[in-house]
Amino acid sequence: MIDLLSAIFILGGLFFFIAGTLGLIRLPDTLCRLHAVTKADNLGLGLLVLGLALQLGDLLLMLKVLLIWALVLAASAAGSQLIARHVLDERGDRS
Amino acid sequence: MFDTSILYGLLGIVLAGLGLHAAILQRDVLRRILAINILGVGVFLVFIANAYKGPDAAADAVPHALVLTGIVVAVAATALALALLRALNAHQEDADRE
Amino acid sequence: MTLDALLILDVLLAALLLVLAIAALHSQSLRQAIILFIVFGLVTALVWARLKAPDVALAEAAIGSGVAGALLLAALRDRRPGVEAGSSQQRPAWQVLTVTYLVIGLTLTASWAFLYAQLSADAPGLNRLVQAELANSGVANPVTAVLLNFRAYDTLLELAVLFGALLGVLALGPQRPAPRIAGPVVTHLVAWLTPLLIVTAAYLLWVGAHAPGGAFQAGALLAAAGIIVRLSGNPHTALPGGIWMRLIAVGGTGVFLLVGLAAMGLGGKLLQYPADWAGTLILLIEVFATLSIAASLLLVYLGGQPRNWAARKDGSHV
Amino acid sequence: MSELLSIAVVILACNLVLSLLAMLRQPAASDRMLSAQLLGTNGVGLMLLLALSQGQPGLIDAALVLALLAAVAVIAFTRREQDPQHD
Repeated sequence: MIDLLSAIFILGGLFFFIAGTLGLIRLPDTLCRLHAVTKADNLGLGLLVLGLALQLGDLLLMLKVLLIWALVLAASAAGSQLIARHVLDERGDRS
Repeated sequence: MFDTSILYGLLGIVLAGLGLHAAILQRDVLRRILAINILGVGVFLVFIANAYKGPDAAADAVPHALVLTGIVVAVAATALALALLRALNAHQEDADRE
Repeated sequence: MTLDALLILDVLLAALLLVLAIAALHSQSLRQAIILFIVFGLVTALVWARLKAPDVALAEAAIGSGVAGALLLAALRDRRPGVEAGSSQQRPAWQVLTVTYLVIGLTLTASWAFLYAQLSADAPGLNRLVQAELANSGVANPVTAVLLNFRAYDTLLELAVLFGALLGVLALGPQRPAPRIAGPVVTHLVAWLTPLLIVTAAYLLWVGAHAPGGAFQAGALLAAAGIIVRLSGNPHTALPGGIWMRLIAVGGTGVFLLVGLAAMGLGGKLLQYPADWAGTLILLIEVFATLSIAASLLLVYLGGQPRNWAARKDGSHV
Repeated sequence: MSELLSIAVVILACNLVLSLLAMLRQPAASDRMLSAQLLGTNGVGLMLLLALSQGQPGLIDAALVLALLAAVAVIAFTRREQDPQHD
């Protein structure tokens, strides 16, 4: 049962990772890519982390893995904001 | 796993060659420092590839310790090189002004 | 993991490293070359993980891509504007090239063949020696045992090399100008990231006795904490005063050497710890080594003497 | 389960290669930073998968360090854009 659940989570995570990469390749504009990529990727990592945490069987390790996800979430939220501002600055210079 | 050791060992040799190539041929000093770092990673790869003993056995700890030492020495050397580069740039700026 | 999957993973990782190295070396813009180099460090850490070298993977993640990346980006910032050197190459004489290639190729192939013969399963490898003596080393992680007990000479000299590099950087003059005060996003990110980095550093230092981790990884994380505080441009933060910073920086080599000499005084050889005390002594050395590595990396990141070292004449804040 | 983990490792590694190719196609610096961020997240995921599939819990710590240093790298990337203040 737990194996099935964690398999679903892991496969879901992989799906979102691939979706993020496709977004990076296909979308036309930096801000669009930013919008799609960060969301898809963090969701992908989240699902992957959940699936893997179910397999660990140790509460401390589970918490550590969840902490990693929280870290990546916060860092990429701040990072995408900074990158977006960078893009807007560049556009402002040109127009 | 012997195939794995050979694959990564060869990759290490190729990376070291690429790094050396760029370190000799690039004009820009910062690029040369980058190239020497890549050369270093190639050498580390040769060590770690040889320490690997297959998916089921524990790897050899001695090369791991050597590479750990090497990583710290590499970053120390990089930092010194970058500081020298900064001093060189400041010197050239002064020379240009005169 | 099944063997086929491992083989595919190996090929993919090798291709990634190769493409990243070529792209980083030949990228037109220097800034992008450095971004590619940082990603190269990330993939290298994955390769170490794949080759069952978790200690090296940790160090690479912290030092190779983290601190080295920050160093290179800082060096990029203090270049003169307008001097954007493309990937231009010199053309030396072909004889020089041929000789150089032959030397590097032969050296690397020979050393690889030598190591391969030495370390392949049949040879009486060093690993058996390490495993046999591990119980006497005072720690349970073989890499830490090699670094701080069996080959403690190497590590002592490595700390001395780091210290030498630090002296070289300090001799070159004052530090880089400080970055401007950051906006709220960076300030908040730094505010919660810094304590997390410090706690993780302490954890890695402690766990290094029996699992992957140790002084280098911990020192690099502490240095990263210092680097982001510096990057946030917060005017209310400063390093410890000159004399304390100097003492911390020299502490790693100093305490290591003192412990080694004390072991000699107790009847052993240099750095031959008494077996009962080995665990405690190693932890003592590692604590000071961590602080010293962090201080040295942070000082070399500043690129010269901190400003409060110069303000010594008035005796206000030393 | 180990079969699934092996497949997941291979798929994530393929994804890493694809993201790298996408990154190399885009010339702008901000796009490269975005791709580097994507590669970082991917790398953390791959490190965690390797920790489980190779049975090396120490690699979870490596993933933690990668996540922390990804945040440090984001700060280092973006702070570079501002002019240094001369003091």
